[in-house]
Amino acid sequence: MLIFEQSKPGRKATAQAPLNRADVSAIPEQFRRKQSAALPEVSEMQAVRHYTRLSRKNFSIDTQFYPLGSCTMKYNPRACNSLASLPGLVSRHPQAPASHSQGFMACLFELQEMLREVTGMKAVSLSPAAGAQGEFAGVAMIRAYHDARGDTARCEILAPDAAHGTNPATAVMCGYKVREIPTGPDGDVDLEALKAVVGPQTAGIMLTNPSTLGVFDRKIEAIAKTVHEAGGLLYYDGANLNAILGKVRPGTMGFDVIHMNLHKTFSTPHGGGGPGAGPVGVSERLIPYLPVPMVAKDGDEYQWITENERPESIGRLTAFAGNAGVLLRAYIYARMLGREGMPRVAEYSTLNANYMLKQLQSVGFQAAYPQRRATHEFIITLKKQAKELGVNTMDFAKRLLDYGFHAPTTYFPLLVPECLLIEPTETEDKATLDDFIDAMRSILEEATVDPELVKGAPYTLPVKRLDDVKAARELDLAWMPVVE
Amino acid sequence: MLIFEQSKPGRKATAQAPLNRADVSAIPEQFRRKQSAALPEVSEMQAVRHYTRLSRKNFSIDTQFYPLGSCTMKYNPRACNSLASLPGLVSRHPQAPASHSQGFMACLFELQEMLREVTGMKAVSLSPAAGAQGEFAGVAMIRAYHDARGDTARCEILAPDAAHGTNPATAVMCGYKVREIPTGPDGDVDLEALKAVVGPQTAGIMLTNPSTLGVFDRKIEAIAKTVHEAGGLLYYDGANLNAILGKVRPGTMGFDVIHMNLHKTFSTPHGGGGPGAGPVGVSERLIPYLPVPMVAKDGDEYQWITENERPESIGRLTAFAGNAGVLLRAYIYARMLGREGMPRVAEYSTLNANYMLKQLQSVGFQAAYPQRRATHEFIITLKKQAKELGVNTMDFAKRLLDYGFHAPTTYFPLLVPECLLIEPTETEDKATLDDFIDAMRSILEEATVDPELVKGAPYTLPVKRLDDVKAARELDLAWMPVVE
Amino acid sequence: MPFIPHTEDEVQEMLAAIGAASIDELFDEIPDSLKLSQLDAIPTALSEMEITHLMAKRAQQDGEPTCFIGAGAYDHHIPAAVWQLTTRGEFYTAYTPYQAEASQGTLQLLYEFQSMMVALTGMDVSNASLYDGASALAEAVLMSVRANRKSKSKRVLMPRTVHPAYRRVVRNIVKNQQIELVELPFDPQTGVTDPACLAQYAGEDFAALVIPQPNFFGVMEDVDALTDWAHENGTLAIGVVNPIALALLKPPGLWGEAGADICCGEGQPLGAPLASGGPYFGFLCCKQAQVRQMPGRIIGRTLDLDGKVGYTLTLQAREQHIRRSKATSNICTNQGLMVTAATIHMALLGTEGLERAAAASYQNTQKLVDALTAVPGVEVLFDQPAFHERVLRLPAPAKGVLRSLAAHNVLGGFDLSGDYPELGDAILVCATEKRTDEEIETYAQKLERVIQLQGGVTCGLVPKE
Amino acid sequence: MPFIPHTEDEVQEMLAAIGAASIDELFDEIPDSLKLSQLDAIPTALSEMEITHLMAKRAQQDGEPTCFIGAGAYDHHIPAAVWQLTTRGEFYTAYTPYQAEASQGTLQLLYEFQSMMVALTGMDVSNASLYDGASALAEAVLMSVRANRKSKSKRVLMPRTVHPAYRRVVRNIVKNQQIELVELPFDPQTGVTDPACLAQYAGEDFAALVIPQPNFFGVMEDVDALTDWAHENGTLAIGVVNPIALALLKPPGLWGEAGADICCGEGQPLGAPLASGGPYFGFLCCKQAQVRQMPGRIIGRTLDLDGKVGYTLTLQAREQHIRRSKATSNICTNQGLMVTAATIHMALLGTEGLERAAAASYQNTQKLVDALTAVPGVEVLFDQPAFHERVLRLPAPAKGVLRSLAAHNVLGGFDLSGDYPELGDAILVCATEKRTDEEIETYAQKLERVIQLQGGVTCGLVPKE
Ligand SMILES: Cc1ncc(COP(=O)(O)O)c(C=O)c1O
Ligand SMILES: Cc1ncc(COP(=O)(O)O)c(C=O)c1O
Repeated sequence: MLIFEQSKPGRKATAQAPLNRADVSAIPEQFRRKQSAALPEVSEMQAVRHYTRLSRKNFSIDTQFYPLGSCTMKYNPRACNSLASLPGLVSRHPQAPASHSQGFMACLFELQEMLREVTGMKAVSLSPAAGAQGEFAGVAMIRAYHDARGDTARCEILAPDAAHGTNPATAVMCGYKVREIPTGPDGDVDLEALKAVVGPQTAGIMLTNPSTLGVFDRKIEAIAKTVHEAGGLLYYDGANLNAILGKVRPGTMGFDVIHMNLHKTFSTPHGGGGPGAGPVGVSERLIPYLPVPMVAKDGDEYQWITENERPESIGRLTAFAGNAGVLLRAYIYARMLGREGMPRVAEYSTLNANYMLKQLQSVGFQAAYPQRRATHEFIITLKKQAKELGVNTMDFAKRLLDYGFHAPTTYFPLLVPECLLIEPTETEDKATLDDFIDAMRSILEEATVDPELVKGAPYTLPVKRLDDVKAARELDLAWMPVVE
Repeated sequence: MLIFEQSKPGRKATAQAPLNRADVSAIPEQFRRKQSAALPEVSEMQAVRHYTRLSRKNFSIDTQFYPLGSCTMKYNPRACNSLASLPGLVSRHPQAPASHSQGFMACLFELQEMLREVTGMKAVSLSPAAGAQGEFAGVAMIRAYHDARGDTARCEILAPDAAHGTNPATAVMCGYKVREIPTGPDGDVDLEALKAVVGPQTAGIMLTNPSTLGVFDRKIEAIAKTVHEAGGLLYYDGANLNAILGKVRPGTMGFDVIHMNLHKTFSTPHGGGGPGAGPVGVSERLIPYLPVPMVAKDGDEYQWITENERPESIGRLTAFAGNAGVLLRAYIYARMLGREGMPRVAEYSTLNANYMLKQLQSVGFQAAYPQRRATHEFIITLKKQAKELGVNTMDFAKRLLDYGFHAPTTYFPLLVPECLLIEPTETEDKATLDDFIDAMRSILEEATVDPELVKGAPYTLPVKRLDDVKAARELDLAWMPVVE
Repeated sequence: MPFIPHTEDEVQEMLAAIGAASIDELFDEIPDSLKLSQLDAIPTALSEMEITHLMAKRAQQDGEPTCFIGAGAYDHHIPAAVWQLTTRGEFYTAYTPYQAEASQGTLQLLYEFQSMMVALTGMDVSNASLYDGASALAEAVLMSVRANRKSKSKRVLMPRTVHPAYRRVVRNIVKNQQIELVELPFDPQTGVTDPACLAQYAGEDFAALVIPQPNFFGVMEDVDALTDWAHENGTLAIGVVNPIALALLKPPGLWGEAGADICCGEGQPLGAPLASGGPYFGFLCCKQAQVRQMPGRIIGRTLDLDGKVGYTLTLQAREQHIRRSKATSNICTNQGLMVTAATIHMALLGTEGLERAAAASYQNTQKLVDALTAVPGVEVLFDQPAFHERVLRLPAPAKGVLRSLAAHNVLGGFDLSGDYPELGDAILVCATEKRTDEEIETYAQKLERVIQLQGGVTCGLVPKE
Repeated sequence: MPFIPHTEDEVQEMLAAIGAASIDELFDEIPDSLKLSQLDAIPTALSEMEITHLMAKRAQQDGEPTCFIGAGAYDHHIPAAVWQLTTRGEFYTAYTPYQAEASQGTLQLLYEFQSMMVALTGMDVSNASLYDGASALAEAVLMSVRANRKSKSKRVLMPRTVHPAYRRVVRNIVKNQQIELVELPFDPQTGVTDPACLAQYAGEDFAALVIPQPNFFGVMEDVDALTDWAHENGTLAIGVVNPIALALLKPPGLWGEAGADICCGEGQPLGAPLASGGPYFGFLCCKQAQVRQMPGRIIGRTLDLDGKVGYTLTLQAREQHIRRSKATSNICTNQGLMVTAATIHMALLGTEGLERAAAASYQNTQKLVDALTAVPGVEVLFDQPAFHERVLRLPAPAKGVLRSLAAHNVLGGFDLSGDYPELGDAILVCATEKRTDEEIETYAQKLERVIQLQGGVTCGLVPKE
């Protein structure tokens, strides 16, 4: 039932707003609304009960294993939430003067420094609001760099075919054309194909490493050399940073600019879709173009760096300082990890992924790249099952829900047919991985014995499989009051 | 699965405690434990996931209608929780000096005053930790009063047969014998029977009004007169105060002492069993005996009243000031109700109960006292169904769970056979009451057509009906590590 | 090891299963030359207790000054239930609802959110959020360029009464696609965009006209005339609105003859704390005709195999994960949790409550203006109908006055001298329903004192008009 | 109407169904003479926003002084997850689990709690909580009188080293049943109950001997000898213990030859904030032999109709709602939510974590004592093995010193002069793992200054020994 369907006009069961209604008749009628907005009118308890019940219809990390590849669904420490929500922090107005912001700014500054160190970049700006906005900032900086040098013929951004959709979409938003680079059979970028297309029109390349195929591109130094020699810059999509945190630095690999997804690697909550934070780090030559605001330290005092201090900056991308509350959560998490904790993130997420890969292979699943090490994630392909049993990846995914597991990422990257991209993260224990492997084994058995069972899944959730086609054809995007 | 079963020795996956272990070898061995306590060793995420999942196996006000008679399961406003949990309040040590406690003490003082006003008593002490401890305080004050007058022959406490179990249990804890007074056919106390037993041995009588039968005893003034004339005092069990809040005052009815259940009438959460708070209010003559501590106001300053200021007090019943955090929640709630809100509590809880009673009668249920108004709660008896269909009250209760409603109170009061005591509270809306009535109607139909269905309920909960007999016979009260 | 559950025994078992001798061996495909040895600049780990201590100190350090700044972020009362529910693990730690059947909680909530925004704005559809108000406006501009079939232009009319930071963000985001923003001046007397000044552009080709309501100065634009002008000139009308104000003001869907085509704004006033500027969320609504040009997630109601109602992500063919370089936007992660809070916030307030919060903010700002203009030399600029912000001109340098007030723990307003030097020592002040009479009184007293002192020092520099 | 959902239309429908003309009519069985018209002394309603403002002011008013008081309530670190989970509606707003099938969450949690307390205390069974430590001791005393079949006496031996407030509470609760508490003195040199002083009672009939560990002075009693003495004399041994200390100290179940018979204590250190003294919770554990004399709820593990494991309230025949006047106690509502917090707290800390918290508290108190005794004239009384509290004697009136320290926002300790005048100007100090070196240093510096000043004023009044 929708909250609207519990509404009764005339219900005034609230202590939430001011108790009395102030007179607004001085606002001329031409500006006023004639009919009240039809928001639901429910009691506080109705709202609490409704949204409490709704929440229970979700899978989440706090309730289920959620091995969604490329998404790093690790445990979100509760302290990050409560400490970022201290009254003194949530009450700070974004325009409060620096004199009343030193505590907050200290956290941002230290986070900038920690991210700088762990990525090996020369400077960091925290302001982008999510990964995709970090990408935008990065590509915009690449553009600003070339423009500043008068190097305006560079109109192309390269990206591997395995790239996440945000990469090409971002390049286009920055006014570039996108050219896809194929992946070799071993999962690494096809270096020869790359060499064939770089040139004076190349503004840069967008890469993840480890890639979205769950392997570490061993030829990364050669790729960097190739692109750099052609005058292009290297963009690092940091969505997979969890795999190498504290082990390898994008700066060392030769990248010029990187975004991080703090909502992945630094464990800020995904919140059913966001918010995130997508700080960017850059090599020396891109420093002038970093988005603002940033925080600088002068003696004991923290100061804002804005458009005024950085005239060449690509500017600000949100009205204030980005998703400050997410940054605080990431800061708290980073301090709890500390220098000893960071490499452990990479180590144990990699251990978990390699263990799962091996065990899934041993119960009958095909790895997409069986000859490779898994990084923090890996791909299995159900091509064989789809062909022989008529049970496809989506069927496996839906059936996993019945077993109490969130499905891995399905059908991404696009180049691997019938794929599941599986990322366990370091915060899951062996027993949970074993339970998941058991479930996969058991579904494989079901698919063999009774394929219809799997194809009809899920059965135990609030709804059965939903009709997406109907959703897109007969658009129903908002509840409308029934006119009587 | 128990949390213990997820434990692995050697797991140290915590950021919770100090990171290093201090040396304690200076404590002589004779005092030290040789083997560590076998607490579970789990990661923070395992604990969070385990207890999040466990919570989802509960019915609660936030998820279900919970019409448990005598328990006043009303909405617990969320502001009461967050405001009572402000850092400045949760960090106050109970022994902090009054100089650092004026804010806290102001709340307690004002709560004392509000409770005084709404009950019509002369003074209030907030310190008892729950209803039963309030009862203890009340009866102990009655004893102290008689003792102080040298009136030591009074060895009996009277209580109606409908009384809650805590009433006789309390009287015994205070060294009294208990004598039961029968209830008349109309649900009021049998006044003649009362008159027959009061006498010089009567220390007092413990009453609820409205009683646990869901009716208001119309002869309360005569009862008071009878007991007072015999030299006894009147104790008011305030568990049902919700029914008359702001409408009638126990003080006006002639009671000498009263406890309130703030976790009922003042909407502090029940927390799966507690905590509560059971403040007591008294008439003039019992003031010297009130339990300590209390708060007094002198000019602008708040001061503690302790054993020192009140040498005749029955003393303190907990180490500090009772369940302070519960008192704060009740204070916040009382301020949000205000003087206009308090009578509405009685009015709308009574409206809801009378409506439900009428509708349940109209779908075929028998009221225990059909000639009477319901108060905030009422009783139906399933005597007929038990006899004719073999489906008893417990079966109805369990089947209600399948319909998504918590069951009303069953088999209490003991004197009404096969009874359900139903208390909707004022915070439920009509649609919910109608849904519950529908469910009852539907179960009645099921009981007629297919009694086994109802007798086998529940079917949709984490477990089916549990074997209580086995639980009591083969005691299993703690998990024990499996010795290998 | 914080957050890592492995015991030493388990690690050995797992390595044995993998057939590796050590965890290090799992990294053997990475060239040694790339491997990192130290993280010297990162401090050692803190326990939860230690970081708690540190953060408590940091939080206290910034004080909790009384806030009379608005300028895009508003200090409204947030019911306690909002965040207690929003931070339930099931909302807080879920991902984007890709597996619809396992995400009906978030999906139904988002559908309710979309419905509420439609009710509030009078538009046909709403998306499920963008990053913030400023970036939402940038997306609205990009969308208008795609959507306006009548226009071949990449030019958009942007009044100077739009929040200056929004204008910057829009420019930073759209300029790489060669979209040009043409600035519209405001009337120095009224502080609003004079529809008459549009006359010079009649007949030219613009993709869209941006219309803020209320505008950055708190003042009401003649939205009906502006919308109609746009439509008469083949231009789309993009409203930028404050959702609390919408409880009282005419919804964009009803502006002029045909209503705005797109509207967007900052969702923060609906349940997000000030929190240093984020996370907030941008909302974006449009007419049915434009829905396929919308950026961001959209949730649709549909049926399951049994014909039961359910909710799912829909129109995904607009999005980057399907459409890649042809997507309507690159946005992926949005501001879901803030929308969760906003939805619960609106449900708790209801129509009535939101109206009362808006009316009280309106009234408090009137009180504030009355109290402050009673201070000698302080005057209101743009004495027009306004919502809950006002421009005041001070008889002393705004920067200095604000700094002195801050030293007294009063954040007195937003200094306009940077963005609008032509207004002199002007500040933008705001009082939501949370500001008490006592706080307003205190501000007025402190302002009087500060001006006396500052006026003494600087007298003559800022000639009183 | 706050919290009341009824619309006027619904009220009319409902009244019509009832057949009443007005809500007032529903109260027609109440004699008019009793009806109330006004509640003048109660203020009018506040909105949530207003009460939020008020409570924020009240909370700030009391400051947040640095706390070196223990004396029964301890400032330990509570992991953030504890209360975020405990306040989930399903735990927070459920009742006592009367309908077991609909309360498996709470019931399983309570079973886990009982198991943890058994692990910690070394006893056989635990109940599911009592009000607090003091009232738990009172219940333990009542229980011992019922349970001790060998004894006909209603006399209980109570050392003066038991928390003075506990002793008062026990007396207040048990005296109405004519139970007599016989006080045992402590050795003025060591601060512990000298087992030798029990000799005079040998052969007498006592129901129980109470044994605190550590005792109120923080010092360790010779629990083995005391327990054995009790058993040799047909007396039950009741331990009163600190649950954090139990991470390091010998559990009551292993005291002496046979272990204590009952043990109880204050559960606050396991996850309850100081919060002005409550809600906390009392725990009570015993040997299997005594289980039927236990007060309070007990949860048992059993099976359902399908043979699946489940949890339920058991041994209810001890309780007031079944047994009425013959119940083991009148307790009904207990402290369930605090037990929820404690269970999660213990699960989050684990064996290791609890040991580290205990060890750090021990160490910090040593540091504190070292720092404070470096102040001239300050000395430790009872230089015995102790846990995380210590008695110090000051060279100036304790009351005045503590008052001056409080003025500097340091709560310096608990003044012992009221309860133990024979100790002179003695205070009880405590430093949990939360107190930092800096805080300890600050205390020492302030103490030195305060004593200099106070010593000057009062010199001669308190001759330094
Ligand atoms: C590989 C990759 N790149 C980029 C992104 C985009 O990041 P965000 O969702 O934070 O915008 C994602 C997120 O899903 C991703 O997995
Ligand atoms: C009528 C009645 N009296 C007394 C009590 C005891 O109150 P408490 O549970 O707060 O101890 C109750 C609670 O269930 C009750 O319903």
